[in-house]
Amino acid sequence: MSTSTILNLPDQATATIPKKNYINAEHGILSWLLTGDHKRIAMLYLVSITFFFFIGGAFAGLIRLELLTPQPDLVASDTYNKFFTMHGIVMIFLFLVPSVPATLGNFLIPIMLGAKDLAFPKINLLSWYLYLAGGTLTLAALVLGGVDTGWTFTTPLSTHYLNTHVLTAATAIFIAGFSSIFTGLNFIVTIHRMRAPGMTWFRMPLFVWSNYAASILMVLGTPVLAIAIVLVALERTIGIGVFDPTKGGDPLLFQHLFWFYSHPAVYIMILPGMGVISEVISTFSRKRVFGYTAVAFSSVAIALFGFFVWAHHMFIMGVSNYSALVFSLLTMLVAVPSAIKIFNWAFTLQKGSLTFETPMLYAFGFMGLFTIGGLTGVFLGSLGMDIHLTETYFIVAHFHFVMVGGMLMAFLAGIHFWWPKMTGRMYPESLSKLAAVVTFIGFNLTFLPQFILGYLGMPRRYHAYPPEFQVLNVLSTAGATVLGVGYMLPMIYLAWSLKYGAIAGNNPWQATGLEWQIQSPPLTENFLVTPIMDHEAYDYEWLAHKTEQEVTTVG
Amino acid sequence: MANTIATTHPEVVHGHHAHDEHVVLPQHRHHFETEEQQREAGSFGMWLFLLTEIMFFGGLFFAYLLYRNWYYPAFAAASNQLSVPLGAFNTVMLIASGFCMALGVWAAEVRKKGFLVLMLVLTTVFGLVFLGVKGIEYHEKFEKHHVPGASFSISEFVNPPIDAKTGKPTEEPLSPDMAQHTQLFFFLYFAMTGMHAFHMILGIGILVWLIVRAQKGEFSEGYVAPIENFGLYWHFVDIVWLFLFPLLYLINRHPLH
Amino acid sequence: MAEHIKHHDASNVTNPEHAEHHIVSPLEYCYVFAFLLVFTAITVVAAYFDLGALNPILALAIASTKAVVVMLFFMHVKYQSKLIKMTVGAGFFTFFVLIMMTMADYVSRAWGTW
Amino acid sequence: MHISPVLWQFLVKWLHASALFPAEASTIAPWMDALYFFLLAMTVVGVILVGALLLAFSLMYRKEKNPVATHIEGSTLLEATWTIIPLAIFLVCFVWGALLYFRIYSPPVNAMNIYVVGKQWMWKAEHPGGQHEINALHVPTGKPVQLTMISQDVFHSFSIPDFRVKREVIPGRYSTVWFEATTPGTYHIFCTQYCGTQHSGMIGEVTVLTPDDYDKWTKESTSGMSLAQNGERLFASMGCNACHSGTAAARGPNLAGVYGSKLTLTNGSQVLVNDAYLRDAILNPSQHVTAGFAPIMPTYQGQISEDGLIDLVEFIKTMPNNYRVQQTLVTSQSDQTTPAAPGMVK
Ligand code: HEA
Ligand code: HEA
Ligand code: CUA
Ligand SMILES: [Cu+2]
Repeated sequence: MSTSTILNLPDQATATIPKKNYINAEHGILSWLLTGDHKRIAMLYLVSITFFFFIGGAFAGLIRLELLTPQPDLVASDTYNKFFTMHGIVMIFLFLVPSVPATLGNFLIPIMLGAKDLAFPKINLLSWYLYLAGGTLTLAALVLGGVDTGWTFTTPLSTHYLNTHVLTAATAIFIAGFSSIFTGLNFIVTIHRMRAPGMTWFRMPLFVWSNYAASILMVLGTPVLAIAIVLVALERTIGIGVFDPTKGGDPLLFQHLFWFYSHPAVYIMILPGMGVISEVISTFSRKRVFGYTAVAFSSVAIALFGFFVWAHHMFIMGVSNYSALVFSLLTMLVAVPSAIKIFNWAFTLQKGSLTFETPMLYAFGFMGLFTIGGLTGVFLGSLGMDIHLTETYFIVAHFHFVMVGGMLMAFLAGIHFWWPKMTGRMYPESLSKLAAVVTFIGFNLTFLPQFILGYLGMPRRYHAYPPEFQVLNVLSTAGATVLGVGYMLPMIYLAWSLKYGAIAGNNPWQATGLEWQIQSPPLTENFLVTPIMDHEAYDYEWLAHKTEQEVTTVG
Repeated sequence: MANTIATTHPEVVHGHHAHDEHVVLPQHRHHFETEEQQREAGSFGMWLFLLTEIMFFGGLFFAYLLYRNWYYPAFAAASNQLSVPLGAFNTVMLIASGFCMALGVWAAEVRKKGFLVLMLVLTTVFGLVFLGVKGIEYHEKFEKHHVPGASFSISEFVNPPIDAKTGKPTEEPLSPDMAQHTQLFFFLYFAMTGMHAFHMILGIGILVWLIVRAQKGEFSEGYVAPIENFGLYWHFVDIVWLFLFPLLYLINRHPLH
Repeated sequence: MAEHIKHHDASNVTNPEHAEHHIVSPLEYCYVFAFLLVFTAITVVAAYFDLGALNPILALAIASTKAVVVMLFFMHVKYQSKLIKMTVGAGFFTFFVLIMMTMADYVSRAWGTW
Repeated sequence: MHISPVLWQFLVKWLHASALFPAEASTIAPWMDALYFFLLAMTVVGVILVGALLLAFSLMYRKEKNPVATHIEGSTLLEATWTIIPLAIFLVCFVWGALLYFRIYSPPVNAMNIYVVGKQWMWKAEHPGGQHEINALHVPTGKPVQLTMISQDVFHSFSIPDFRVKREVIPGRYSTVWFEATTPGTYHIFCTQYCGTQHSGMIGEVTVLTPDDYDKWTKESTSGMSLAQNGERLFASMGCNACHSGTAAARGPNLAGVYGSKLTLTNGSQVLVNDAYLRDAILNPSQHVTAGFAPIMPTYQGQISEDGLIDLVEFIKTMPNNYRVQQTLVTSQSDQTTPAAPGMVK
């Protein structure tokens, strides 16, 4: 074993993928489409969200291409509007919200708890079908001619002034919303009810904690989005007037309802990613996460406070100035738990024994970029500053830093980290390191200029812009190209590794989680014997002890 | 762990031994350790689902609260168009239906099959009566042009009918701009009661299915989870109505002169 | 039911979120039923008296009482584990956050620009 | 800015020249920029801190150097440190931001008022003197300007980045923003709220003139009728003067001098009469019945455009007495040019 890696693979000459595992337990396409196995559903999700990521990415590419020049030359303005709307809807509702929970969460949570499956396997499968229905409808909206509301569906624009396929897209989001409600519900019940003997709350991996927090948000927030969408649909079809100022309705009411969901939704997006980072950082520094309880509780605190700050998206939109004050103050409070997490992760490294495999590189990327993204969120939460920055590219940069620089990096970290567990094979290490670095560089090139553009005043959702902004836009487009390459690479080499990757063995990272103590890929029922948890999470001494015993018994 | 009935559950044939220590009823899903764990998971899941329902109706309740405060006279006048006797009758119907449902749960728990079926049937009947009355009320709104939309008419609020006995209008007349806002009330009325009725229709569908299964004796052998969980749902729908009734029918009612 | 309680699973008992299954007696249900009917009558009658600002308060108070009773008995919350009680609490808490914080905006809008 | 003007000027000018920074063309801009630099410093410090921790630990504790990890449970002291310090910094951001927000959204009393109507996809500015502009706005330096804005259709947002001001333009409701321009020149106006197909075409230019040039401009571009005069014409043609005649027997309240006063309504509440109130009272009269009057006024919802409403509001605002109203009743020749009411801007 080299000193710069903890990777510990079995002897490739003799190693084989276990004969019986969840992938080959049953055969035929139907055995996948009707499966109740959380691991198979996770794989179904993985394939579908990857598909939608590239759809969303293609729109991002088209957006950046149009913005290469100040003139509106590539497409007509309503087409451009459809681009960013579809980009936002697809990326948020069909990619980022389900990304970590529905793939990694689905796969890992039961195993991490020592359970055989999620509490409701059929509902889990139903979630996926709902997701697929939502996705199909979104594609239908796209094929039929697209929508141009923006992902925020602002009324009365969306209800009275646009004649694109708003209803189709709204229905799609409504359905996809129920998919995420059911995922959240399933997780909460599983975490409360299905823990193995000895698996107390404070022995759970932090990944489970953060998914738990995100699930609470899904269950309590999403229905409000659903009702807001129903009202938009009714307003559009029969003109009921709740959001129509000419009939005495208040258009801002929609925004209250929308952001009541959509602010917590940003934490739905980031929290599971934070869980991934906890696992990765701990494993590659061979140490328990610094301040385990603080990290666990900060997840819950984010979820709780996340419900109190939604109106920071409406600071200049006509909410009362008094309530803007309150929401601004609360926004500052919600930023603190994230800071706690970042510092705890940083101090996990202290006195560790660090190695820098690909997941760790992505995790480092996450920490740096999320810090920038989060702190620029504080700009926006600061009332006076928000006046100048709102609805400019500064916001675009802020949320891409947290969502792409933060969450997408975390997702990739997680995919690489658990790839050997999910497939039984390793990804190619040097190529993946290259991809991580390319992504990081491309990302910064794309989105750092946008902060400057934003302060200069370039409004978002602009199809054409004054010529003095061109240089920075060209930089951004160039970055997006690099970024695109950075995202294509994993696609290719991960697919390659399915057949040619090195055989990983049970525990290539020598990690402590229960998921690493079983074969890769796991059996359909995960555990032959219900495990009994008798140690803390991230107990590397326990692991060393266990390995020692195994060696003695086997040898 | 005294019990050692070996399992013959079809899904666990690939012989692992985790199950051997537990009773395994046919409805026991293999991934639960015990049947009790399964039951508790089920009811907890149901409760979480009801949470989402609270938030779903919450949006509507908020819209109601807001516009009622903004357009109080319109809401009062429009609310007076609803029939309190019908509303009260329906409230009683729903409470009765909920009562039968609760007894049904009890019947399942103490394994009285006949009584269970009877109670489920009664629950359904009361529910259907409720929906029937709702239908009558909707129909009346339709006749009076109180359904929001193109055919909505405010004439009754601007020029209320004259009471033959007193010679005075039965209602305070509203000015036309305020009268327009009655439409918001009626929209919220239809949205809220409609959403509620939709939940009831779903519920009655499930009830019919449960009756068929109860008739086969599926729930009188100790496996009561479906009945219990459906009961939770049904009572939740009742609770929504317990708020809708005063909010829509009563709260704006001023004593008629 | 009674039968499987004696096969209590050790691993599950350690779970503090677990509560014994309680069967509510039909008599109790009858009391609740009567209570609900009486309160329905009260709320209808009260609506016909002009109590000023008290009218809506009373109506909502009665509705809430009825809802709580339904939850406690028909829905067995009274006999459920702490977890279920907290779940119900969380639901209403979030509901109140939605209502209160949104209403705070509308109420304070009328106070003028500053 | 008071802190070392020279250094500040140098920094800002240099940044502006390298196209990394917008011009500072209003009095509020330096205040906004000060907060911006503070937040920027916070971010830079934060990122460097996190980056330095990662880098240092990576060098010190990489596996080659530190083959065996040492177990550390955590530290309450450290937890407290990185809870309290960021919290304190964020609270500073909150207070500072809130103060700035106060400033930008509370116009000084002596500000001159310009109306802005937004609609898909253009800006219409209406000066009290009757000058109309489309996608353009002329303002003088050294004088606070308040914009009273409303949208005819969807949400728009009126933004002048070089002034660092922006405010949503809302359908059905007036919103205001103010600024005091400092440097003559032309600057961008953007619509920053997504408002449909031509959102990115809803742009314009604000031209800042010296007071003298501004005077010249107002004289050259006047349409001959002030807003109040337009309003007066509307007042007569819509028949408002029939009830609001200002006589003792009038069926509607006397409107002279009503602007800025406190009214008692039939429902007992007291309201301040401002632009928003007047507009609302025309559209939804039954909610604004002055005590002592019957709710007989019909609604004008859908009958007057937002421009018309602005004219009416401006007319009522600048009506010192009922002389003109009675004149219109007598002559019904309201469309003749009339001497401007005193107190009107130009
Ligand atoms: C994953 C998604 C995500 C996340 C996690 C966040 C996190 C945060 N966001 Fe962001 N946000 C979005 C996604 C997200 N946001 C999106 C999509 C939009 C735009 C929606 C639209 O209009 O289309 C948006 C818009 C948005 C706005 C509205 C702007 C406007 O419309 O005018 C605001 C305003 O307050 C805001 C604030 C914040 C804050 C304070 C945080 C905080 O939670 C951040 C906390 C994190 C940190 C603070 C970093 C860690 C801190 C440290 C390491 C300490 C450093 C040390 C020192 C202090 C010295 N965001
Ligand atoms: C998870 C969320 C997510 C993700 C991952 C991304 C990823 C990216 N986004 Fe996006 N973005 C949003 C969420 C996200 N975005 C949201 C919510 C909005 C707001 C929408 C609105 O205003 O309503 C937005 C808006 C938005 C804008 C502003 C548009 C505007 O306001 O006018 C821009 C502009 O640069 C942009 C760029 C990018 C880029 C370059 C990426 C890159 O990271 C993407 C890199 C990936 C690729 C490049 C894909 C690689 C694939 C290929 C290369 C295949 C190509 C195939 C074909 C061309 C057929 N995004
Ligand atoms: Cu108007 Cu954008
Ligand atoms: Cu937010």
